[in-house]
Amino acid sequence: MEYHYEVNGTRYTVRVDQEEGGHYRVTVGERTYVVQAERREPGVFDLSVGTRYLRAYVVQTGTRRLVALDANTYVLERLREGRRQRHLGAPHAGQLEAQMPGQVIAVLVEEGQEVDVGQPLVILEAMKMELRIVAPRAGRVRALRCQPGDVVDRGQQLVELE
Amino acid sequence: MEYHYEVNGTRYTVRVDQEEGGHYRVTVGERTYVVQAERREPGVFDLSVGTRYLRAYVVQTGTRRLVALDANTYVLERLREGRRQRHLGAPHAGQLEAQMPGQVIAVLVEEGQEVDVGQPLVILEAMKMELRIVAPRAGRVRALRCQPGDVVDRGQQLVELE
Amino acid sequence: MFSKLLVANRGEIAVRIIRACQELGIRTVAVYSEADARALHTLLADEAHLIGPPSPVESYLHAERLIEVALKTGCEAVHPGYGFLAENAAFAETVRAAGLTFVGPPAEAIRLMGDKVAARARMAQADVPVVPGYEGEGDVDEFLAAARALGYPVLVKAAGGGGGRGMRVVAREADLPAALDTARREARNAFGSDRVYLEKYVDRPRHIEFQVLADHHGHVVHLFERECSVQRRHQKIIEESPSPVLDEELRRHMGAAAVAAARAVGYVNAGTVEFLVDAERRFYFLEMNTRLQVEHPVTELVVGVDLVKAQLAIAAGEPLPFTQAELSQRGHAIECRIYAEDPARGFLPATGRVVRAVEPVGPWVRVDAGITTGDTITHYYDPMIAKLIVWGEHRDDALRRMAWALDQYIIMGVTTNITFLRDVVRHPAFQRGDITTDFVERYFVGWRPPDTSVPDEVLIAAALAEQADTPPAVRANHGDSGERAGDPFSPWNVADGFRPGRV
Amino acid sequence: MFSKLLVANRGEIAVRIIRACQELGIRTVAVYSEADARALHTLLADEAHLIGPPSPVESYLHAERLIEVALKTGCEAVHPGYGFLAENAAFAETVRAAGLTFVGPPAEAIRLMGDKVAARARMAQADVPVVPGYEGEGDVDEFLAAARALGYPVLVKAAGGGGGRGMRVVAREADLPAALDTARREARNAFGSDRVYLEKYVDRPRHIEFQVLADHHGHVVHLFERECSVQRRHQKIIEESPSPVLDEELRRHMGAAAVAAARAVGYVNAGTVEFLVDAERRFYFLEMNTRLQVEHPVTELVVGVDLVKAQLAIAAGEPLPFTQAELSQRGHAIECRIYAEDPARGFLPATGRVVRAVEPVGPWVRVDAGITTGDTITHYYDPMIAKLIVWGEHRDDALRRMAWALDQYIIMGVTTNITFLRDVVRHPAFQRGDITTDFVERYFVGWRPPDTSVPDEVLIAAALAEQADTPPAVRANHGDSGERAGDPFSPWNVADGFRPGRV
Repeated sequence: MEYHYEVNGTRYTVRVDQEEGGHYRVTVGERTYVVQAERREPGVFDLSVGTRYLRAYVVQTGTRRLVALDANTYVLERLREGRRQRHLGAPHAGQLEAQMPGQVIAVLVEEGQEVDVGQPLVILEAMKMELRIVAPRAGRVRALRCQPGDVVDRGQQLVELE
Repeated sequence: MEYHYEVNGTRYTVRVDQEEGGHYRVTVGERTYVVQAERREPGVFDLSVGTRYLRAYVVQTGTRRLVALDANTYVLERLREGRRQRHLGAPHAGQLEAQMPGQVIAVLVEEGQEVDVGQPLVILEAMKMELRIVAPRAGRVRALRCQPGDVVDRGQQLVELE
Repeated sequence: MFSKLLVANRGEIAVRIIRACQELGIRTVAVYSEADARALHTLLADEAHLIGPPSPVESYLHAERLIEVALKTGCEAVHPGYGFLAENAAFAETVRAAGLTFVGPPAEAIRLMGDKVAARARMAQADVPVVPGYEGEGDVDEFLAAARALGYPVLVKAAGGGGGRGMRVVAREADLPAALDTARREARNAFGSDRVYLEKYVDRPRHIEFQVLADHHGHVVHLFERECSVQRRHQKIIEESPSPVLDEELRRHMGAAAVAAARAVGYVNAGTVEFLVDAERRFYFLEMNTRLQVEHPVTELVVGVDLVKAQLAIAAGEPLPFTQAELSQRGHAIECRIYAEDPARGFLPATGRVVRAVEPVGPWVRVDAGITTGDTITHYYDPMIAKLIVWGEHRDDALRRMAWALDQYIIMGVTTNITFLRDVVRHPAFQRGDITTDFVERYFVGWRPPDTSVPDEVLIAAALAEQADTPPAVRANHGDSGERAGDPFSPWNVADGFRPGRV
Repeated sequence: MFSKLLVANRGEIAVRIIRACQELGIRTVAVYSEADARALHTLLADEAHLIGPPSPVESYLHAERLIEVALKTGCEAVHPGYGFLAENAAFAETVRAAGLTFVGPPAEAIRLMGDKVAARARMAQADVPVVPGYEGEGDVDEFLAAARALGYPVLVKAAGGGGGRGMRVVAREADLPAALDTARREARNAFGSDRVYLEKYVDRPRHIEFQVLADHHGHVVHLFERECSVQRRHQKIIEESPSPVLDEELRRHMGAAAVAAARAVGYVNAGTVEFLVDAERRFYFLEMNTRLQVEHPVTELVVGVDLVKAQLAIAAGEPLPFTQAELSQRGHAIECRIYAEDPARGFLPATGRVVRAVEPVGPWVRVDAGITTGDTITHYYDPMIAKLIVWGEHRDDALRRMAWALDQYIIMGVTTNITFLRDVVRHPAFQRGDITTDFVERYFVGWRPPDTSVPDEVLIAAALAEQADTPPAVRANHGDSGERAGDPFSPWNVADGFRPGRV
């Protein structure tokens, strides 16, 4: 079978063939490996690739694959054959979104207000941490997307500037 | 749903009903419990029964259920509704079977030979351990079921006495 | 000893306290907020009681509710852990007023040490060195005069403060009036009091603290120092003992000062006296933490005393089982705090579900974890996942062991500081012990995780996992041999016997 | 220090050695038999090489093959662990002849200590007390005369023996000739030599051993004692340090005797001198184990020395980093060996797959495991699963911690001795420290696991597990709400979000 993954914009194709004797022939790009594999418990795989024996942890959620190997965790996106996954857009530029999950403790501006570059707009708090959302440029507040007391997620837009 | 288990010859019926709000009403015999449950990872269940919070480990192999709770492991046999599971027969009496898995290092008798009670018949060895299989009564060896070098399992019959 | 105790906390410290109680045969009652149902501490305790919504104010800070649970369940004592109500004098009083034992110091000692100005004065009386400063209640001119006498830079601090809140470094006289205003406003908002004071600014100090234990019979001992200079945003991330900088003489002087500080406030139970040590190896009282510290394990491993059990014994009225002369340091211990946070983005806390945690295991490696596989980290509480503590025969040995342990630690599902810590413990300045409180800003500004390309083995593992997790029927349609269709194990069983490539 | 080392062993001790090497930056080569593919030690090492079929003679005892792998992979040293080839003088010689460093004593010391008669003679020369006996090569009449002089009961022992093989207690003169015959036959079969000797039988002795370390520069120290009296079938199951019976004076005398014993045979590296201590607190040299012991961790925790690292440093030619005066005991450590065996059936070894292992975790709890979740225990090797070691401030503290840790330890899929150990550590005689080598036979004959009825919670867990593991489609057919059909997680994922009763 062939599997397709994308990591940081690079696409990889992995071909797996089961051989006589139970081992696998796995091709990654141009490189071919003979691999022995055992599933220890769900999500835990012991592999041997040559004289190296490895334990890999794999978590599958939707099309995301988390793989931990040698204590580094890698995030892969599984692509379905023939159709590319949609790319997630780049995060919104500027300081107008929550950079951490937390609670809005103060909104310092009003809709329609003119603001200067660097002017604090919203104060966000999580345990023992405060973060000021400041205007990345001068402009007018088109809309406020939060109010004091709101619990917001990372990446959530809090203020719209014109 | 109803589930049926057998443990040490006793049969239990457990009825599970999912209630509004996501918790369960579980009836064991005449006793009914309100239970919250969460699967931590496959085979690991966190339960709350009243003010007690418990972690149970469950392994299912075929109709066998291993459940570890408070560091004791229980072995349950799941019964299908309506039909009783067949009972495994009692292990063969006497000393004529391997009491541990190991290797036969010596067979001290021959087929047809008369033996006295207590006479050693077979010597079995596992790492650093030796075990003598002795005649539980006087009699004649009807058949030898092993020979030196054989690897045998616990419970495997080694000698037949008339 | 008590027969039943309420643990008024959550996370790893609740777990730590419950375990100590279990060994001593003390039954435990855990409390939890709605965000913590099924947290580790609720599982380990004999009973667990819901105390309110996730917000700390409505749960772990809700003193009346905690005491209500303690009384209802027949507890005799309350252990506050650290954080939350641990340094709240009123809580200690309320607990005692309810007829319960508070596992901690007298309310008076908590209150006095919580007032930084009063504490400075009491310490000076007891001949414990304090940073030169000005605690007057005068007007701006008097502050200006005092600052001039001290010499710039000076530090403006809140009397009721701690943790860096309401603190300002002022380098020039012209900036002082504005700094006083800002600090007063911040202090009023944060602590309800706008009292501020001045201190001479100690440049690039070391943060070294002494653990003390005091019983109800007048015995006070110290259990030597912890070096806590590696900090980010005034929060410690790596602690060790002994300090690489103390010699026997300085250690003796500072230890004696710590004991004097505790005696001066009538201290009982476990506490920590924090000092600043400057480049000339002069030391100054900074503050006293009137509770168990996060970093208590490094002392435990080096001195060989279980501090939680010691707290319980002291609270139960037992005398200390050792004298100062019987205590000694052996080897070297280091602690790294494992946080759900992103060091490449200003150490912003991260949240999410830990889908798998694999802790390092080995001789002299200790993991005090509050979060394990399947737990969710919310924004309501401190994002600490665990404390990783190692002991070694000497500092180099401990450093190697810590590097090894960090290399084994796997947390999947949330961003952590583990990769960052790996780089810190291998940094030449850290290896030399050349650490001051500006260590992180000095050497790790702009730190980014190493740009790891994806090893082929990762892709192989991902692909084989798809293979293993595809039901045989489906795999058969894709050319798979389908041999495993008769597998007697269901696919989600542990020990499911999937071993296609078994040698 | 070496840059690459072959670990000529398997199981927990191979894991222990590999971890020590990793901390020191030594690359490791593991070897494995066909039964051990994917064993923990193969995963941890930098490389793993198959050396043969499961039978030890064809794999872990196959000296030539091991040396071949070491040379092929560029190793500089070989660590033999314990068991297998660890006390094989010829192996030590072959390793050295191949230009490799053997991490252990000189072949001469191994050979001399392996000959019990020669060892007794050498010890007597060095003024190390030995049990009165007769090592002559005379005929039966001389043995009879010697036994009469010693007084009955006497012990007939094989000169080349160990571990109780070829050993006979003889209570009456009439039984001696037959016992000599049997012992000679057994000894010939087991050790290839029929030489036997007599010893005065010491009734209900304690088994107390001293750890020694000796370097290549003439320094020899001891690291105090281990009490190993709790045994079944001559194999230790619980060890502790300090011994509850030694006082400072006896400890000093025995320690000096252990050092003298090591010096008398030109010993280098780690070794253990075993003594018997009788009811009158007289001690006698029993034998010397010329290798690392299974129970080395109790010494490590009490003395604060990493014995595996010490072995490597000594083998690399480094001098000992401490003197006798710098070593001391702190607190108390206990080890329990966790075996796959059935204590209710004569401790018969058990085999099978460990479908889940959950090790206890907590401060001062150490688990040196060779077997974890998913591993199979075969009859080819010793059925030890792990060593559970705890440290405490004093013996009572350590006992409580051990009881706690045993109560947490879960092994599913094979029968273990954990339930038995729980009863042993709680037994009043063990709690008092009243332990002699007949402890198990004396108090635990006919032991049966407590007859536990099935708590309702067990049935509830089993039923909910069926519920969770039934695919939604099937459950819908049985009246289940089928709500989870849209679950984005496949059912065998970790963190699959199954939380039907989440508060």
